[in-house]
Amino acid sequence: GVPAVAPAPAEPVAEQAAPAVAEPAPAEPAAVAEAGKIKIGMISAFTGLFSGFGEMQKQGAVLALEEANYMAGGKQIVLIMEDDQLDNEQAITKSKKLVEQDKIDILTGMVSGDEGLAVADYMKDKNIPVIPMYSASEDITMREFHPMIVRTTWTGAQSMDVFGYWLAKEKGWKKIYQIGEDYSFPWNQSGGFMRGFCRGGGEEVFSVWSPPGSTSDFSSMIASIPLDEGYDAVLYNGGGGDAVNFVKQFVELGYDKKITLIGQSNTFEKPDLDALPVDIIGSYSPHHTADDLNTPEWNAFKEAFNKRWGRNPSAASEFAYSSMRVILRAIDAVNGDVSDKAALVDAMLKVDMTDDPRGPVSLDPTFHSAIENVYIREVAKAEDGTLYNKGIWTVKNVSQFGPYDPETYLKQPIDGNTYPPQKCSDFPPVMLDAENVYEFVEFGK
Amino acid sequence: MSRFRINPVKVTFYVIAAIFLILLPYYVSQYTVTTFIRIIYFGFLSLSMGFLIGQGGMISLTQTAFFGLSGYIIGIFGVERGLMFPWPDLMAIGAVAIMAFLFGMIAMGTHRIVFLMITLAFGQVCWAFAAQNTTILRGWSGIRGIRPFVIYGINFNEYQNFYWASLILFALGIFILWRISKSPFGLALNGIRENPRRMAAIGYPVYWIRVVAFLIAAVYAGLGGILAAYNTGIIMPTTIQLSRTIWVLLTVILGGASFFFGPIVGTFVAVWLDVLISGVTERYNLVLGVVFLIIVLFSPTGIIGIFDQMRNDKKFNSIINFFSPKKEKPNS
Amino acid sequence: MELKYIILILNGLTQSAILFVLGSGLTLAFGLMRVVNLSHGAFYMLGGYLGWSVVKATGNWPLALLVGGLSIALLGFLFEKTMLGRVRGNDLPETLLTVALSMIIADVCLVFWARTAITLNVPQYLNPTITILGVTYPGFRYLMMVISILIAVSLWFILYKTNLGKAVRAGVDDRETVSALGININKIYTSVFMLSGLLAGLAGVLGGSYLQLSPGGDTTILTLSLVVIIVGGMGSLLGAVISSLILGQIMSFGLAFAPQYSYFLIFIPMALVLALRPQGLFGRQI
Amino acid sequence: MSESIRNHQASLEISDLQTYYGNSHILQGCSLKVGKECVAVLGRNGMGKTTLMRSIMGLIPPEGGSIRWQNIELSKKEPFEIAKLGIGYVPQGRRLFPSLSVDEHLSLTYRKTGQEGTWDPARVYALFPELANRRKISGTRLSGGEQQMLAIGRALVINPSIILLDEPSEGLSPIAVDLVIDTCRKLRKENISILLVEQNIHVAEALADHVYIMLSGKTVFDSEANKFLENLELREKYLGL
Amino acid sequence: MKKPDQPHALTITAVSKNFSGVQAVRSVSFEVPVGERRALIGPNGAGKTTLFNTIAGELVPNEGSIHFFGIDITRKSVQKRANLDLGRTYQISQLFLDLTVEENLYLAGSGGATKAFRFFGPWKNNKAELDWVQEVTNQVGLHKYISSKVSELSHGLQRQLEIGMALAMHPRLIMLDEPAAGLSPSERIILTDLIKKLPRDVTLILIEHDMEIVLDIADRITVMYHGSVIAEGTPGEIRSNVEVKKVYLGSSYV
Ligand SMILES: Nc1ncnc2c1ncn2[C@@H]1O[C@H](COP(=O)(O)OP(=O)(O)OP(=O)(O)O)[C@@H](O)[C@H]1O
Ligand SMILES: Nc1ncnc2c1ncn2[C@@H]1O[C@H](COP(=O)(O)OP(=O)(O)OP(=O)(O)O)[C@@H](O)[C@H]1O
Ligand SMILES: [Mg+2]
Ligand SMILES: [Mg+2]
Repeated sequence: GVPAVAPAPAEPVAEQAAPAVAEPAPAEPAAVAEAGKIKIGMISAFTGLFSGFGEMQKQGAVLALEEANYMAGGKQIVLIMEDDQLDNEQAITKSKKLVEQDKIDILTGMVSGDEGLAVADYMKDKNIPVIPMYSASEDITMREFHPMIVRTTWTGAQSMDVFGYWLAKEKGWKKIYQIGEDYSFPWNQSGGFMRGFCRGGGEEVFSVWSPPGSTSDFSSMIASIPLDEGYDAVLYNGGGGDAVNFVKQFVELGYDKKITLIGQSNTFEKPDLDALPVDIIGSYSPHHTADDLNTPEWNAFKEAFNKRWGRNPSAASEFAYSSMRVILRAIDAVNGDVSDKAALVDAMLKVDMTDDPRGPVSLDPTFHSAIENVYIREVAKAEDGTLYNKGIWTVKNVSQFGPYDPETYLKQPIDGNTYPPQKCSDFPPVMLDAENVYEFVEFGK
Repeated sequence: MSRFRINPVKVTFYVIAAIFLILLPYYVSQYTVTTFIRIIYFGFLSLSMGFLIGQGGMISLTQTAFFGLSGYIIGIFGVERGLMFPWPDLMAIGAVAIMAFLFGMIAMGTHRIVFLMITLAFGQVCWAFAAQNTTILRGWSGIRGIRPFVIYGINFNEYQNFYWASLILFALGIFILWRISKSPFGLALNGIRENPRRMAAIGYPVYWIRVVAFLIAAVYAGLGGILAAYNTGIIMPTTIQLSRTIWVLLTVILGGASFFFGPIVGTFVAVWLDVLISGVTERYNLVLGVVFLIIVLFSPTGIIGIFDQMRNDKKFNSIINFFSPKKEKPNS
Repeated sequence: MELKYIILILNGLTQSAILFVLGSGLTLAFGLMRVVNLSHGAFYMLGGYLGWSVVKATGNWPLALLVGGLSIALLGFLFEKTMLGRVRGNDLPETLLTVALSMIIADVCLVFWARTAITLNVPQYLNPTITILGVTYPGFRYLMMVISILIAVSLWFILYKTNLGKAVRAGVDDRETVSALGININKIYTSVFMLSGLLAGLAGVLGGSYLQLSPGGDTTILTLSLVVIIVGGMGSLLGAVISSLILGQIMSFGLAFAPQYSYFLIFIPMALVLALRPQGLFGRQI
Repeated sequence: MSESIRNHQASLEISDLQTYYGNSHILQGCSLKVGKECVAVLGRNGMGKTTLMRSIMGLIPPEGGSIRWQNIELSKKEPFEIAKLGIGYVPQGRRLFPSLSVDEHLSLTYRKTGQEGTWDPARVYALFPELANRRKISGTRLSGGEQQMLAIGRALVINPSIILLDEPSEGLSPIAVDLVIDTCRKLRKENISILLVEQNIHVAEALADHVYIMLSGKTVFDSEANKFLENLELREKYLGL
Repeated sequence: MKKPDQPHALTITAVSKNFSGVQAVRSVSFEVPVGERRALIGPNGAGKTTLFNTIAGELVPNEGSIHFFGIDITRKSVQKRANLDLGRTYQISQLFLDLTVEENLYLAGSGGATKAFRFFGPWKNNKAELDWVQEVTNQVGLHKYISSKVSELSHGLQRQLEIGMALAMHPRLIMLDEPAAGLSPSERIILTDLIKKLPRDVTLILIEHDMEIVLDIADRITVMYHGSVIAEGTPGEIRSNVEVKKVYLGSSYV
């Protein structure tokens, strides 16, 4: 079809060559607490293991702001960015700085799930709206929800439930061998996956976990995958550097020829995808974006993003862009009067997000979370030889609870490395017989 | 005796400093106060490490583990079990003391670089355990929602109250440690730093003195950990990771490990540099690194060492001598 | 099933290869010179990144290995000459200098290279798939084992067949006296630190080809290399060999049978060694 | 060291040396000469004898005055350069290396020259048989006297043209002291100059051609050795004997 | 001077010590009555210091036993022995280099299990102990250097302090390992006087190569050679012992 992915500036050096962000005023002295300005604080990991995500987040948010000319509701918007080095304690320290010194009106950002939870916990009694961007921990908008939270993006289980269901129901797979990173985001992804897979008729998701960020050589775990026990696929439940390692070694040991590899939402995400061998073409993964979305909204966004940053947008940059746009539109809606925070949150919930680049999004008024499209994608090769995530199916209007009603869902324990059970037969029945609400539409239709 | 002579300059300085610190919340922003709170709890930690290095010659890389342990105890018993003040806090100190004692028993047979290695190993084991234990310590997520208490109607959730409480604790801690360092025990510890073999030969229980010193230091780290847990509201493995330990070591050396106030000065400077530079540029790690390089090259004995050096420096002295011609100039 | 164990052992050996190159570099600086070099991990990373750029530009992997190693050796030379040398023998300032340097390097890497994980592309001719007795295993990993054996042999020669090792040990004991005996100890220190840097740089290129390079990876690498020299004994080449062999297998089998605790597992031999023989398996009594 | 240096007229000339430890002025004008002879420097504890030796070796660079060795100015040179000019040094207090074995101490500085009569480890072992069966143990595990022997041996294998001995007899048994005296005489026969600091007056008596007296960092007196040592009044005045 | 029922200050019974292959001390036995000045001489490497170390507790003998005032101390720790008032010096000075002379002597004077664990009062306030330090400083002639750092003392001055460290301990048995080494002739005279002035209830064992001092001070002399005792007797007897002359004294003492 269409060469979905324009020549990607895979050269990371070029990334820096891009016009420097007009550092939106972190240097601004605290004294400038002028009434005329609205301050948005953004916490992200600009150094450390996840700094790639932090960078993309920054680019998305800045793009949205620039499109609005740093103006909303007739007021000037100031963005103050802080680096938390992916250290939750730093995240809180930096939140304190934003709240206490900069006196921000809105807090956004956050890459990892734990980071989001930590910040949300600290912000509980601060009466300042918190808009997590890439942070996907479901409890932020579930068990630890508080009314100042608005998440226009995703939870870990949201896309994976659809994915698991699809694999079991449509592909007819019965057994999956999962290798996951041992912390909360992959647990949540795994939880969603297992629920969907079992509900769809799967039998077992056998799981092994390894510590994140420190397991450098996965070869031994790969060599231990039993090839003769009838597993339909290996699910690698991890992202970033670990995923690059895993996939490379998987291919090097020749396992790509022996068993199918699938991934979680981040495994094949850009830009890590650029470091992966071509042998993984065809691997499935789910997310809320796909690189070859061909809607006017996505194309416009992609073009603008490319123009500004010289690279293609990723999910993380789209999430940041759309979150920031919601914030700006809400400020517009309250005419720049952000003093009433409850009203501001209300306005955010009412923002029309049907024109979101990744597809129409609406917000759940009770839990302030997104209801949106999930795309099942497969890794494909563009004409220029680079890899990209090609959409194959679209599932519309997926909520963070999947097909379950919130009450039933919240009665279940939090997803972990021992819950849900590996055998579908051990599942609580309520989880298996939820009414199917997913409607699979061929991608692009 | 002349030992009790009161130095009026010093006393005035201390009084002014005390007033400045006590009244702080009235004339600076909330964030400045928060930063001071951070300086205090990291100050406890670096004081703990500095005490061992400076007085006992023991470079311990386990102190952060004690810092973290007390946070975890507060998290487990305060948040998850819902115990009330002061129980979680007392349990935290108790746990730190027990762990320090047990660990001290193992490590105190070794000296110098082997000791450094053992403590490094111990710190890493604690960290790896905290990161991989998902049942009690909650793995990478850690324990959230730690909040200060309301005691006798004083709400320590108010940052001013929390600041004053921390300040009092810190002042008390400094005073006690200062007295300890001047006491016969402190001198004995210095002796062990210099020559443990001779210390044994003149009748000192070298092993136990070191264990007790280690215990004292651990309690200081633990106190810092309690304040930190309340202040950040969260405890997690990154709190005790190696880079944090190295950072604390850095503050100690930066201030001057051989001076009592070195660790505190170092923490003060490092935290403020961090706050100020990260507000100006995204490349603050680079800038900080360069600043540290310059400080060390200029004064290997740390920031306090700069002043000490000036006092002893021949060139500097000759400038002074130039103004006070009474002193004989060395003829060279 | 047997095939699996052969692969596990081979994986262990591959791990050992990289651990050895890392650990032997650190054992020179830390064990022999007694410089608590906390920038070893950063050296590794920088070496790897430089190598990556060379591969990117020329596609020439051997050249990358050379550039990665030599440029870190040069960095080590400059750092030792201009900074460490000024506070030599003063372990605390030395430590602080290395910490500061590693902060700078980590940040510079963030500026010039990717913020995400990258790997060096190994050309096909260096990475053929080799099948021996029915075991298919990437050729590059065999190459790594060979390279590390070569390094071990050359180090053995340098340290035990020349006066260098002796002079460094003597210099650590008493720098003054050794120089009064006509030995230019400063030059020797600089060379050894360079050598240590060279090894870190080589390890970076090897590690970046076989695993990946990612921001913040330097502490993990530092920790691993510390474990190697703690187990092996500081300053002992044989110790570095044996301990990387042991640790490699533990990591490999640990990941296969108890992946969740794999990282924890590598600390167990360390704890055992420290409890029973604090100076390490082959370390000298200090 | 090469034969050429040895054949050269050995001569060390120090004039008005000024040395500081930090702020304290230790050597305050110290002058002496060593020709092809044995010169002894005597004085009570803490007078600056060791400081003089260390200044010559460049271990504490003097801040004033000059040290000339075979017409080369030493005062701005690094210790290893000074040693390489053919100056051997036996420091006070032995200062052996705990991490080197006896063998390694001797092989560290020894270079094969292939010439007859040079000092090599084997000759040192022949001189001090006590060391020969201790080759593999750490230098600092030796007995005090054996350590002193090794310190002397370590300086000999450099094959210096002048040797600075700072209390070489300390800790040696009377019989071993005799051995050291014999050795020094042998060195003198090989035309090696000796600068000797001694507290054992018998050793000084047996070896010195010329003596200097040090008092508070200054050389206050010098004379031919026998003249000084036989003069009880002078001995009383400068050495308290 | 020794009452018949009073135990010896030191009884060494068949003590042996070997280091991998080297028999440094071979079945040495002797007794030192209370108050005696005993010299221990022998050629370099004879095992004198090693014997000292087994008495002081730094080495555990492979065989034999050591009794100190009737108490078996063979397996007691160094610190316990010191607490029984056994003081010693080292052949190679073991001082606290970064501390002052005063601090060194204060530490030596106030050792002991309980005295170390005083956490509060500054040590500078303990007048009695400081006075004692002052006295020792005068005795060993270091009064000028009382507040100098030890690392700034010359070798000989450090040797003087080394002796002071043992004296400061109020020992019942004092063991000096070559106290005169490194001292100038005039300081040796002071040292001899100092030792002679020690109260007579203090027992002294002395290793020394300066025979003038040995002959001047010692009541009895024990001679070691290759780890064994080859002679024991009064100074006169030892002086004329042919074997001792051959292996130790050499030609100078004909
Ligand atoms: N590192 C130092 N710092 C300051 N002063 C020092 C230092 N080393 C020695 N001194 C002082 O310098 C003076 C001379 O010392 P030096 O060691 O040269 O004496 P010496 O004549 O060799 O004495 P000895 O016979 O005891 O060895 C002494 O008063 C000593 O206190
Ligand atoms: N730790 C050790 N390991 C191995 N050998 C040792 C050790 N300590 C001492 N020795 C050896 O034991 C022998 C006796 O040593 P010791 O120090 O007791 O001699 P000494 O009689 O004190 O001699 P000196 O008069 O030279 O001080 C020496 O040959 C020495 O090399
Ligand atoms: Mg001297
Ligand atoms: Mg001896």
